[in-house]
Amino acid sequence: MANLMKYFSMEKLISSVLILTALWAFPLSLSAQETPAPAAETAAPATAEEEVPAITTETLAYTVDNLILFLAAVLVLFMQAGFAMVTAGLNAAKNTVNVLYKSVMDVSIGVLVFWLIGYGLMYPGADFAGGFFGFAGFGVPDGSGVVGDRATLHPQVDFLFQAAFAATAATIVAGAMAGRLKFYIYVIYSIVLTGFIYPISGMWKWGGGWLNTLGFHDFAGSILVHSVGGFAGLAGAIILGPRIGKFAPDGKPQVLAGHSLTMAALGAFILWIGWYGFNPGSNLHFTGDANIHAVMTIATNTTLAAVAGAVVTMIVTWTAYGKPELSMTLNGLLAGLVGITAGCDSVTNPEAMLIGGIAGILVVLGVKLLDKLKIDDPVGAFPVHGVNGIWGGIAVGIFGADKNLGAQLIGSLVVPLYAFAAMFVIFFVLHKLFNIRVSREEELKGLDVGEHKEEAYKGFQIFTID
Amino acid sequence: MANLMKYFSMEKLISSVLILTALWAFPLSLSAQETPAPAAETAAPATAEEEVPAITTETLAYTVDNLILFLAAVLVLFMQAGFAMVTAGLNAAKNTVNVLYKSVMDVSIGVLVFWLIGYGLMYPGADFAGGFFGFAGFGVPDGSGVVGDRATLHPQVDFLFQAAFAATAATIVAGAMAGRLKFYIYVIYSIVLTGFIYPISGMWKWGGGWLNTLGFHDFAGSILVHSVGGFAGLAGAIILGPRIGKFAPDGKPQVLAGHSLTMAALGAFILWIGWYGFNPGSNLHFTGDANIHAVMTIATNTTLAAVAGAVVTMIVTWTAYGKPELSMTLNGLLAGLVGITAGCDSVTNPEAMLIGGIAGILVVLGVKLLDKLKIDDPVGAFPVHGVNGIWGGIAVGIFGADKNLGAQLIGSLVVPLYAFAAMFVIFFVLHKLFNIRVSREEELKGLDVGEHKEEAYKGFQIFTID
Amino acid sequence: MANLMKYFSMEKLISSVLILTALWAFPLSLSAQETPAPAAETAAPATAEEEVPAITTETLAYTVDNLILFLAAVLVLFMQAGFAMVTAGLNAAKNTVNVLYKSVMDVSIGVLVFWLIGYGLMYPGADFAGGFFGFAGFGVPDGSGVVGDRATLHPQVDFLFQAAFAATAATIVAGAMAGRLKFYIYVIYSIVLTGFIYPISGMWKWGGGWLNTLGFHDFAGSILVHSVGGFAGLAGAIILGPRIGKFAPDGKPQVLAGHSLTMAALGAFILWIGWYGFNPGSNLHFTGDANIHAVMTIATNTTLAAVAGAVVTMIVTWTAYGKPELSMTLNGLLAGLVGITAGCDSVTNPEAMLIGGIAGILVVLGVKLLDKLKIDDPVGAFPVHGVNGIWGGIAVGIFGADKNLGAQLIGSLVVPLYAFAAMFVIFFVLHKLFNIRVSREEELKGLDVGEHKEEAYKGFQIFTID
Amino acid sequence: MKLITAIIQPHKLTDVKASLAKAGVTKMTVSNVLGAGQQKGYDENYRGVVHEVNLLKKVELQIAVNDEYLEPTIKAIVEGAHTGKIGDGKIFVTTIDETIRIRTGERGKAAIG
Amino acid sequence: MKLITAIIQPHKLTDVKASLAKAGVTKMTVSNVLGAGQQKGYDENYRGVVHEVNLLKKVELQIAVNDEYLEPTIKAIVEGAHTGKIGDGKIFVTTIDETIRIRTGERGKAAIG
Amino acid sequence: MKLITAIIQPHKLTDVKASLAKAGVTKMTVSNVLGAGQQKGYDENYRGVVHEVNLLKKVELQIAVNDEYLEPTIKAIVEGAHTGKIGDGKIFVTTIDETIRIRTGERGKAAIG
Ligand SMILES: Nc1ncnc2c1ncn2[C@@H]1O[C@H](COP(=O)(O)OP(=O)(O)O)[C@@H](O)[C@H]1O
Ligand SMILES: Nc1ncnc2c1ncn2[C@@H]1O[C@H](COP(=O)(O)OP(=O)(O)O)[C@@H](O)[C@H]1O
Ligand SMILES: Nc1ncnc2c1ncn2[C@@H]1O[C@H](COP(=O)(O)OP(=O)(O)O)[C@@H](O)[C@H]1O
Repeated sequence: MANLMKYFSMEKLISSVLILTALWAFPLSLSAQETPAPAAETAAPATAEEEVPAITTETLAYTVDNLILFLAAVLVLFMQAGFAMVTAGLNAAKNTVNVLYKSVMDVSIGVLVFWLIGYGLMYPGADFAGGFFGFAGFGVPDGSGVVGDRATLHPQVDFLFQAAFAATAATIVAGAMAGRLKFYIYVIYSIVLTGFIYPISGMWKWGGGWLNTLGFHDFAGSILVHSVGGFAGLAGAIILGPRIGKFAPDGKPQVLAGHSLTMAALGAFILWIGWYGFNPGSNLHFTGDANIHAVMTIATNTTLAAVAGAVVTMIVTWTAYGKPELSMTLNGLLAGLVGITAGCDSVTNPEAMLIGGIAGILVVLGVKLLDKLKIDDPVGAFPVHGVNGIWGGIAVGIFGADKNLGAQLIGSLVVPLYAFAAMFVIFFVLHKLFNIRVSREEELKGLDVGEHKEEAYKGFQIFTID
Repeated sequence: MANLMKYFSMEKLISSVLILTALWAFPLSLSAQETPAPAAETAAPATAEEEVPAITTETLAYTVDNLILFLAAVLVLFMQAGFAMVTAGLNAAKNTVNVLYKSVMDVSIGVLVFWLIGYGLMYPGADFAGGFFGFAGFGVPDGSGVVGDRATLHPQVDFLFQAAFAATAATIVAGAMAGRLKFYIYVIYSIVLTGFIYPISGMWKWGGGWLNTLGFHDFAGSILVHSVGGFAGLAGAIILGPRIGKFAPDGKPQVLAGHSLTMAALGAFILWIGWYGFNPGSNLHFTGDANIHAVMTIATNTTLAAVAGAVVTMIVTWTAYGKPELSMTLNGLLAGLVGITAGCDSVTNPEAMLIGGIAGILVVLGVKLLDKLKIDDPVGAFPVHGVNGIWGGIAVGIFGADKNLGAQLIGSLVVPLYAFAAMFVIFFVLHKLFNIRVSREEELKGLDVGEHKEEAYKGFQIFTID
Repeated sequence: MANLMKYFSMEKLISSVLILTALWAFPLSLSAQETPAPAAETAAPATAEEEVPAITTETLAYTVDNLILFLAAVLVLFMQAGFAMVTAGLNAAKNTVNVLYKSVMDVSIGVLVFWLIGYGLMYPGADFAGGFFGFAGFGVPDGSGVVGDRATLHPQVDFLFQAAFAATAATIVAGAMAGRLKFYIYVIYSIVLTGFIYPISGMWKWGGGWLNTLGFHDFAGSILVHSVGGFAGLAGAIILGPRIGKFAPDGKPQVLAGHSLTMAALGAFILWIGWYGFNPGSNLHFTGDANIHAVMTIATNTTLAAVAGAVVTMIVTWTAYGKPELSMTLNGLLAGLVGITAGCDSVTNPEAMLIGGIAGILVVLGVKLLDKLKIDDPVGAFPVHGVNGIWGGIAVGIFGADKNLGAQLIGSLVVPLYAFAAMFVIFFVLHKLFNIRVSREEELKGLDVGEHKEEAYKGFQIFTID
Repeated sequence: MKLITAIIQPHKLTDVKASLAKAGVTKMTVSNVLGAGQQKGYDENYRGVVHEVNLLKKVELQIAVNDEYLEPTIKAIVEGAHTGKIGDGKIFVTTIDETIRIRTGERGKAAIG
Repeated sequence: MKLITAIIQPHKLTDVKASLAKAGVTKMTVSNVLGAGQQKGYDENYRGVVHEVNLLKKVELQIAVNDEYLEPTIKAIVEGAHTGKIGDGKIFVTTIDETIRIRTGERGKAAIG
Repeated sequence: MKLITAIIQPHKLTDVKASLAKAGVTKMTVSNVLGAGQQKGYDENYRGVVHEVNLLKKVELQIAVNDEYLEPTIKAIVEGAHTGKIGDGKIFVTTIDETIRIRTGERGKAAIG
């Protein structure tokens, strides 16, 4: 079939499919939704002056819960900027446009597909409790007429928060496959990942599926988000093969350096900040003594794990290589964050430091392991999100308030395995059909020119040549 | 008169005027304001332990409304960083200091001038309802003694939120005129724009003026903010003329590439995040079922329009130019955001996608149009904010919950026309008086050296030359 | 002793000490803390549907206060990204990895040390009221069982907010000493500063110590945070001596330009945004009319001082050097922020502008002063944080609502003097023992290669050399 | 065979390329350099310190030609780069002993073009 | 003494260095240049404007050798850089009159290596 | 007419420029290069992989002089760049056949200065 389809026609095909999907999605969902009640209008200042019944504490609790969840969603969306900067910074300048483009599309395609299909798959409703698979239908409820109390989330903000998580999983994959993947293949697998792969395993726990019934605990997604992204990325990196020059003929790993550690560090800081939406936001409710206790403990644990990860990685690289190494230390910081994500709500401060510190060791070992296995993951997506995703899942079984090591082990193995297997098959089939890797010449020249006919730093010369 | 005034003396003059303005403003307003009640002191933890009367739900609603509006203002202010990065990234390295300087001053001058004059012009009070022009006086009320309930906004936070909007309009103009404008001219028009042009048309709707009476709907400012900025920028770009080399002698557009798409992408992400203050924040009140429903719908609609804009622009550039193009796609994302701004409160999710998607097409056409007309707008300020500002205004008339196409058309044409005409006259007069464009040699060498005697990347060489 | 210890063994020693500290800290504190109540679990959506007693307005006030303080803490943590970008941008490319590494460690080491020791030193409790020194013990209370009302802060969020402040002080020091300090010396002094120096003087006011009793007012830390950082940095800069080439043989200051004003400007914007956590967050309570009035006034005053600082510095550099200079103007913006930090709660809007404007002049004079004294502070940490920290402290005595110039003068002199003296001794001893400055050759080649064997922009070439 | 090394104003590169193309010369190697010549430097200002920049940004062209092309090429460069102002640049001519085209192994005059 | 100036494809630098090392040549000076030769340019697209890039990224090697090393060095470069495709690059040889090692003040043939 | 090409340590550029100025030489063209010579490389470490960097950062000066200026210029460069340590750099001298000042069209010895 690869013979039957030429590269260019493939791109045209993808474009057409995308347009058709778009065209189909609109009328479909236009009819599926009703026009929203003109709520904002009646809520405008002018009308607020009318005589309205007293506001209740339940309504206020609903108000606060939903607004904080909205702010948390904004923080999680901000993480996309962080991923973009980390991935761009840790790759060569010649692939920058490609990396940035994928960052923008991770969330753009991700949100659209998750709106259309993913949300319905991930939260199929009570009928599918304990199950493996369910579907609540296309689109997202518009939430008109919701009467709020302490237990209620408006579906539109719930969607936004969950969609930001879905986009995160997709972004992780892109990092592992940077520098050699055809862009239209990226578009295809992104749709599959955020539309199907991620929401299905997400449903197993957060949608009330079998892992939830089993007592598996993954508070904010070490397993459901990070390990899924990390292992999907691993599958992709294996099928793609390493970048040219990453391994010498004798198999020794070589340096293909990132082009801006400034960007990478900025990205890591932004990811860190975004994590304050990711973890504390995952409490979903924020009102009252118990929730405040939970949220504040989560926030501090998240911080402590992150900094412990960074410090331990500093020590490890200092000891192992003679000098403290920045790009690994940034990975260590992120590893600490990934590691604490599953259990941030159910460990003490010192346990959080311990979990983060161990993550800081694991990430270094993970990078070494990939080098041993001759797998090329330019940004360390697998060591950070894959390895430490699993570590986070298991750590809950060791340190968590209600330890259930059995359930944790099951969940922490089955979900990443599922993600790996599913994506491996998808990448394998795509590779057989279309060859997912760009040509040798294009890779050497850079994907910016090859896939986008554009360079990231063209006008960087103080004066223009050409 | 241009003969009478030399360049250097002009700069000195501007400086002096600025200093005088500053000196005049302080005593004036010092006397206009009273010393604030030492509220913070009495509110400090220590004193909070005193016996105080029970807090009411109305006070809590006031608390939440004002705090969320404050956070929204912070997000909108953050957009300035986004504009700075987008504009710097899409221009040549040799103009970076100039671009960054203007970004800092957009908000610095903007906030000062808006505090002094703009706020009073934009919100002249009930006496001017339905009118064209009014003035409530200099400065901003200090808000001491405000007793809060659900319908109340503290004037200091209201000012902060509105000032951030004013700065946005000014920033847009700077983008369209990048790379060839004298810096002191920039200072002059900035004062005029945020002090007069923007607040006057802003008053027409948000200050309760004639457009409000007409039933014109512009929720968060597609027209009042973005089209004003976009059309003011267009006027400036026309009078300035294109950068040297932008059009070949035969009239064909040439590439004057931006120097860092990394910065441009980061800026676009930041703008996106800031928009969660811009649109949801514009609801101004956040407490209760109706407001929560509005705010969450607005947030999701904003997101969906943005991502639809990005995806559609990707498809359009892919189809039209053979490859997906990043800098246009970033514009597409922003175009989606601008397009949804007027109607984010009154359309359904699928309509938001449709509005964003169409914005993604319009922005590409807008760029083409400017190329046709030989107008040079380095960052696409007009296609993004001008064209899609109008589109956003009209879209409310087509899709909005209470459609009033007539009012929408009137508002969506009159306001940008007013902004264009007013700024055209101002730029024209300034140009006749002082010649607003830098010399050919300065333009070629870059405005950084010419206007600031400074380079943005001087120490970038790993080792120093010179 | 310097003879006895070789450089390499020193690094190993530091690593070992760090590891040992880490190992010791964990069991110690593991036992010191109890497992948290599984609060989050019971607060999860599912269980929230159970019948629970009505939520009170006091609980809601507690909820809002703590959540806003958490968000403020997030904003303050975000400032670390700002410091990283400003410092990296204003230094040469060859020192970028080193600068970024220190930024990451400022907060990483800072938070760990502050958790272990600093918090207990800074808030020793009522027994030490009016005193100079006290210690509440290691670690931070886990806050389980807190019953919230309007006057309560959860200890975990209080810690997070205070830890972010401590990290800020450390970061400022690193900026003044950039480009020539051995990295392991940095690690040592960082521990000392955030573990001891900063919390001790912090306790004098915020921990209820003698300065508090005296009536000294420092709302958010012009003195306690910024002047401490600025003067500690001054001590370091003096002992280190200027970078090679900073002063010509005839003593005239030379230009050692920063490598990216784009990064510096981005950093300044981020710092500005973070300041909305720093100042408004320092009100600690947010509920009710008085608090809202305070917080909104603080937010607007903070903004006005910042922009006045930027505008005045623009005018000053324009007048003094013929052209408006960006890197100083960014400093001016930050100077305005530092200047208003002590009194943002107790001055009027115009007074805030005046304070900010004067800060904008002082920062230029401060830079000149250092050049005169042949002290090299690459980023202007002393002029911005030291000089304007003191200015902020004194300004409260001039403009503040309850003026107490005497107390302000005492606090504004004693605290920076203490920080300067303590750190001077520490740097002096370290210098005698180990020589804290890198070799001439390493400095010329850059600390990235010397201290980290790593370059920040290795892959920046579009094609790879080497 | 001659090697022409021309140092020109960066913004004249487009003109020089056009003028060379008209003369039939399309092969060249271009690089960014800094130059000090008769052209005066300018002042920069950074954090209150004024300093003179006297290494200015220039573009260097290297063009290898057979002897009969030497004068036409020089003429084309001068035409493209000339403005009459100080800073226009300079051309140096040196002798090439041998030229090799890597792809074919061709040598000498045949390899130049 | 000869100065060899070779313009090669950037991604062949590693191969050329390896091949030179095998021939015993380890001293060299390397820089980034842009080149126009027989190799065709390619189109780029920016904000809807298509333009041809015809100055392509290249690496320039300068190697000074004593005369007896000339041919082996050329051979090594060709071996490392050759693929047979247009764009492989070109080598120019010029004569060096004098060489000075700054550290020792040595001159001539002894200073090259 | 001679072309002096000097490859020096980047941080010695200021000294060399000063020393040249003292000798009356102010015209020059400067560029960034990477060099491999006797000077040993150093190790870098990135994501756990150690690799040797053996192309070190250098600055290249090109100075065209009339013959009588040759030795004084060489002397000035050596004075400014010399430290006695490996890595000090190297100077190559070649012959210029012709020099043209673009602004005036002047040729030969008059065009150099
Ligand atoms: N003698 C020289 N040696 C090396 N480079 C030179 C020499 N003279 C001029 N150049 C180069 O040529 C550029 C232009 O020289 P300039 O003196 O401005 O030209 P002119 O005075 O002839 O118009 C300089 O910036 C420098 O790079
Ligand atoms: N006559 C020349 N003068 C200067 N540089 C040249 C010349 N010919 C080729 N080059 C340089 O060599 C590079 C490779 O040339 P190319 O024509 O692609 O080689 P070939 O056709 O021999 O395979 C060009 O990009 C250019 O930098
Ligand atoms: N034979 C050569 N060909 C080209 N460049 C050379 C040669 N020898 C030295 N260089 C350049 O000079 C620089 C300094 O050389 P180096 O061997 O360190 O000097 P030395 O040993 O004489 O002190 C090198 O990095 C290289 O750029």
